[in-house]
Amino acid sequence: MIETLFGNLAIFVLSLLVGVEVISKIPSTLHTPMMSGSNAIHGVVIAGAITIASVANSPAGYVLTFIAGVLAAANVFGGYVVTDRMLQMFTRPTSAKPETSKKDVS
Amino acid sequence: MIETLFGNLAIFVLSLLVGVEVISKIPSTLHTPMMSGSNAIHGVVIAGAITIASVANSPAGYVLTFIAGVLAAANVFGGYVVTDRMLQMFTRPTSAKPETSKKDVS
Amino acid sequence: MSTFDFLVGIVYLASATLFVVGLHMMRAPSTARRGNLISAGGMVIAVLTTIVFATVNAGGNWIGWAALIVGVAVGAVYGVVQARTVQMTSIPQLVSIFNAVGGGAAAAVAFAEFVAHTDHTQLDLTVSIPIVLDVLIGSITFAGSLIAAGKLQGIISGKPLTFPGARVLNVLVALIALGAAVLALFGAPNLPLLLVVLVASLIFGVLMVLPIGGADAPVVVSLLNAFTGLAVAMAGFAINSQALIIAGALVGAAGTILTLQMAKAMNRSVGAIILGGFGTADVKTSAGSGSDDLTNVRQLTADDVAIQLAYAQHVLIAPGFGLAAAQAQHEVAELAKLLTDHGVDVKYAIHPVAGRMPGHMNVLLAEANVPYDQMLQLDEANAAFGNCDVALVVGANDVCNPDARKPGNAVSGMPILDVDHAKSVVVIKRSMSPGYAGISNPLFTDPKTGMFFADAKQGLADITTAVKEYVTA
Amino acid sequence: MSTFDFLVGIVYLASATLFVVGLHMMRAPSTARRGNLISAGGMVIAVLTTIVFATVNAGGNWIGWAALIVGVAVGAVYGVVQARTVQMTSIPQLVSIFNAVGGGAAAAVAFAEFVAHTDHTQLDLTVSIPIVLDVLIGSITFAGSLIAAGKLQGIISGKPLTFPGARVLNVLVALIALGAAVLALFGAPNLPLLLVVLVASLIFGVLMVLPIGGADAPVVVSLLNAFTGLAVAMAGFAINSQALIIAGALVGAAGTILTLQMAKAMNRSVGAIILGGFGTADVKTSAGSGSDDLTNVRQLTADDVAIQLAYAQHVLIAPGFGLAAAQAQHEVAELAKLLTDHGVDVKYAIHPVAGRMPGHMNVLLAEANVPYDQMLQLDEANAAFGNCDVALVVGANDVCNPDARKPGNAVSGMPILDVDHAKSVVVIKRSMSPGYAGISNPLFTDPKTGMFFADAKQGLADITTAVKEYVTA
Ligand SMILES: NC(=O)c1ccc[n+]([C@@H]2O[C@H](COP(=O)([O-])OP(=O)(O)OC[C@H]3O[C@@H](n4cnc5c(N)ncnc54)[C@H](OP(=O)(O)O)[C@@H]3O)[C@@H](O)[C@H]2O)c1
Ligand SMILES: NC(=O)c1ccc[n+]([C@@H]2O[C@H](COP(=O)([O-])OP(=O)(O)OC[C@H]3O[C@@H](n4cnc5c(N)ncnc54)[C@H](OP(=O)(O)O)[C@@H]3O)[C@@H](O)[C@H]2O)c1
Repeated sequence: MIETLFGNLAIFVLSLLVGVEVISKIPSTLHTPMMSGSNAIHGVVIAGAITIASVANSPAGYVLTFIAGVLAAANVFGGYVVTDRMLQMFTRPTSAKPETSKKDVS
Repeated sequence: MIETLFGNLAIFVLSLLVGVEVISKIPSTLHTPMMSGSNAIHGVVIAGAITIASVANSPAGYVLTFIAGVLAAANVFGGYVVTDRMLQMFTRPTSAKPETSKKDVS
Repeated sequence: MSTFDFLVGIVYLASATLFVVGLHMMRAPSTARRGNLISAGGMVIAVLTTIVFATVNAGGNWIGWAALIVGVAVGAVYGVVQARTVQMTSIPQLVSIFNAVGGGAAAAVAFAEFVAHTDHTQLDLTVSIPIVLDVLIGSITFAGSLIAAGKLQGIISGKPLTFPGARVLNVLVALIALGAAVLALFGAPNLPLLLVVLVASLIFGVLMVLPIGGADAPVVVSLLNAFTGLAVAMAGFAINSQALIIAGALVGAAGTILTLQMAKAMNRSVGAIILGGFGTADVKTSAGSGSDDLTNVRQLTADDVAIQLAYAQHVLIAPGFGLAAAQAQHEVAELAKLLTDHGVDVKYAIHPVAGRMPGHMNVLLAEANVPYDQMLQLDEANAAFGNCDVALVVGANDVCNPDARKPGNAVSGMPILDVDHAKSVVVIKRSMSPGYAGISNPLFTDPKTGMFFADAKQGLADITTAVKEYVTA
Repeated sequence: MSTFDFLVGIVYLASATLFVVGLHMMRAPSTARRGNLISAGGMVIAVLTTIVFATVNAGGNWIGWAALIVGVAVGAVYGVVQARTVQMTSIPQLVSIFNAVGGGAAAAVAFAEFVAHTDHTQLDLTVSIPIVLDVLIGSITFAGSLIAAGKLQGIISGKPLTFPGARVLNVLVALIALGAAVLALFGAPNLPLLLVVLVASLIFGVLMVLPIGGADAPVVVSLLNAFTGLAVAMAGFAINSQALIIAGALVGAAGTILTLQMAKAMNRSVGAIILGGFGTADVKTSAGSGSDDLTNVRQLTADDVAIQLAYAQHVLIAPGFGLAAAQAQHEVAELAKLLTDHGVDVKYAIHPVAGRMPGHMNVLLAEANVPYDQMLQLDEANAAFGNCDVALVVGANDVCNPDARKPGNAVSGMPILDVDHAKSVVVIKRSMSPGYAGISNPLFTDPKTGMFFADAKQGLADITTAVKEYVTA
């Protein structure tokens, strides 16, 4: 029990650190798609909906499963699709000069 | 047992991700101190030396403890001191104009 | 933990790695789309693994699965349809809605977990704490994000809605939510108590966002996005799912950093935003007021502007909220294209908070097929203004207000576009009325500035027509 | 896991967070020093916690503790004395030595853990795999880093040392190490087998680094730094210490990225470096050869250079390996200061791999009290050369070779300093001999270039004297 808790806490803390580091200094050009893209990632809560579906055995459980399913699915499907739609519009430069390395990800 | 292993593996993988993200795009100005500073961090192996000291109960164990102690201490003490010595030399700009935000950490 | 659990955990780690790689790639326009797809790949893996895991460990029955499948189908269709059909100008509200549902889902998962344990005499704190926190945060973010979306959409007034005693009510509701939350941690699982937490949190979410100015809503959306991440992580603790913990914490931290960056670009503190906007500018800008002082203002016609542009070598276009409000992104791109074909060097100078959502202007221009190397960020643009013959300001105001360089006003210290460094300036807006910050702009009365009073969409179309005539003549 | 273990784990997480924050702050010169101190704070916490933990769980006796204390005292004194007294020009070899001892310590820890289990009939794979990997990697990095340090120090020849059959021997040793490693995983703990792994890995480490050119050594040091990180992480798995796992993985990943960035700045692949350098330039540069073709070369005297510098408005100094080799950092700073006081705008243009270790030139200049805002990075410098009256190249060669822009030679594609964009160029070096890449440099015969043949230290001192006379005259 306590071992599980420690593992989960360690995972939580380290994931926070990853989150902080992965975002530092993104270009403002991509603020909106970035927000939408990270929004889509928390759609992983659909995995939680699946888990509660698998153990639901009361009317309240079924209703909550249904609600969680609707909401989580809207988040995850909508989130990825709208992010992709935005990003696909960012067309590559048409001019000859190649993108400067400054703009590139390391 | 397997729970411990999973916890440790998760910690390992996430720490790798943190390591990758924290370094991406450091200015070349600081490549040498950065290398020296990360070098000092793996001096944490001195904690390992402490652990084996606490369980050593054979001549081989004592010898290995001694060796690990010497080597780890040289790494950790020397590493931090030399990094600090280098970094302290990076004097702040003397001119009036303030450091541009570009050079700053986000 | 069985070997099977172990393997599931490893796969979750793999999918988390894909999330991180995806987010990392979203830093640059050239790799961003692939990054989003990689992140989606991580999601597919996580979901499939969870299905296998849940099937193996199932303790429920087919009704639960049926409820899930129907729910997911409904949600997926709604999400995809919205995502496919939304106008680019409405992206902020849609992001906010997707964020709301995420928070709601997290709260529902925690609630279900609680319900499943009502037969226990006592819940372990390692389970009850995350459950209660999840219900609390998830409900706040659900209600708050919906209100923010309503404000962005204009359904709910963008004005900071307050009433006497609002703050007292606010504190009261918060205390009820927190008190019930603490009580719910101990003793036997008490469903009514958790319901109190739920309802009070929902009310608190509404009360928290209502007094925030509509123009501040995007920052609030970003903050609530981070909250949802935390709620999802809490759900992960409650049901012991590493996938939820990792992804939730990732988004929680990333969202927080993003929020701070946005707020910094607007020269505000997050605290100040939560405590209420500094103005109700969106309302003021709804129409030009008649009391404008037009002395010192040089007015231009579409023809004037067209000739000036056609003769220029370097033109920088600074779009602002007005361009987004008028949905004039296609018109501006058309004008730019025409000028480029005519040999003029045209680029866009995009302020991080031009418009009503950070980065939104870039999305709008991208929609109008403007390549991203023509969109200069603040630094690049300011380096280019000195060498620029005509700076064309379209529906922007605060982001190019030179008074920001002086202390003591609402935009003091905000980094601005140095439009006034250009050789000449043309401003397209409908009147002399102020922008979001509600203050006047000396740029408009600068001798080298010409004002073209028009709606952005119509005005740009007129200029394009005039340039065409001029070029073919 | 007891509550005590849990608390220890939490403290380890806190110290890991400090490591990350520290590394993060090392990104900018203004916060780097504080970052290193924060990281050291994390280290203190981790060590103290481990001491408490080990005391509580102790299974050993006072001899072990005594051995530790004596060992640590010896190591600490050695490390601190070296760190305090090392000349800045010798930093690369010292970093390499500190890296070697880290790898050695990790191997020793794993070995001790193995020895402590020799009474077991069978080791669990979750323990034996990390132990064996740790011994393998730790020994390679121990031996390899010492050889690299020797090369950097000049004790071991910088020439790629090879002999007939070297590669065969290499492969053979690697196979022995791997074979013994695999065997050591199964059955009862077998000490001789692990000794074979140890010795074979040590030999492999030597053989791996010996054939690498001395100038490539810094990249190898960086790579071995990453290896040590991994070895430490493995030690963490072996003794179940989260502190070691987190810090080791952090350094392993960070070191790998740093290595890739360095290699990229040198336009080489890490693979190519490990398989042997492309030349033995360090030897060639040891003295000017007599066969130089001096037609087309405009030679200058110290007075010529002094007058040119004193009349200039903007001067950029491009230091290279020769400046480091001559230890002329103080002389160059003195000259720059003199010129600055005389009203000349002087900055340094620093190529990422100028010299023999990335970033080393910055450390040398920092030692000579050059403020870091005067050290321009590649991009900034190249933006400034166009407006520069005199570019003063001191002991640099490859990093400003314009042939890098052409295909088909040893420096093709390497990003370079655009020294040739300056209005005039002065080069201080001892002869026409080539640099590390071993190719000639058309910059030296460019009509706008003047060559001042001298040792960097002496030449700069002569110029300073001449400028002083000129200024006071
Ligand atoms: N981007 C964000 O994330 C964000 C979030 C919150 C707040 N803000 C704030 O919003 C402001 C953004 O600056 P901004 O310069 O983009 O906008 P602004 O300062 O709000 O000014 C917009 C201007 O556009 C004009 N306009 C409105 N509708 C128009 C139409 N249909 N056609 C032509 N012109 C029209 C208005 O003048 P007329 O009425 O005379 O036409 C107004 O002066 C900043 O103060 C920023 O801090 C931004
Ligand atoms: N920094 C790194 O991490 C690193 C690592 C590995 C390889 N490298 C490689 O090393 C090269 C570095 O370029 P670089 O331009 O700095 O150096 P370089 O190309 O090696 O040239 C150095 C020049 O300095 C001159 N020199 C040597 N001793 C001198 C002294 N005492 N006084 C005055 N001049 C002296 C030499 O010419 P004379 O003999 O005529 O005086 C030589 O041509 C690049 O090819 C890079 O890829 C760098």
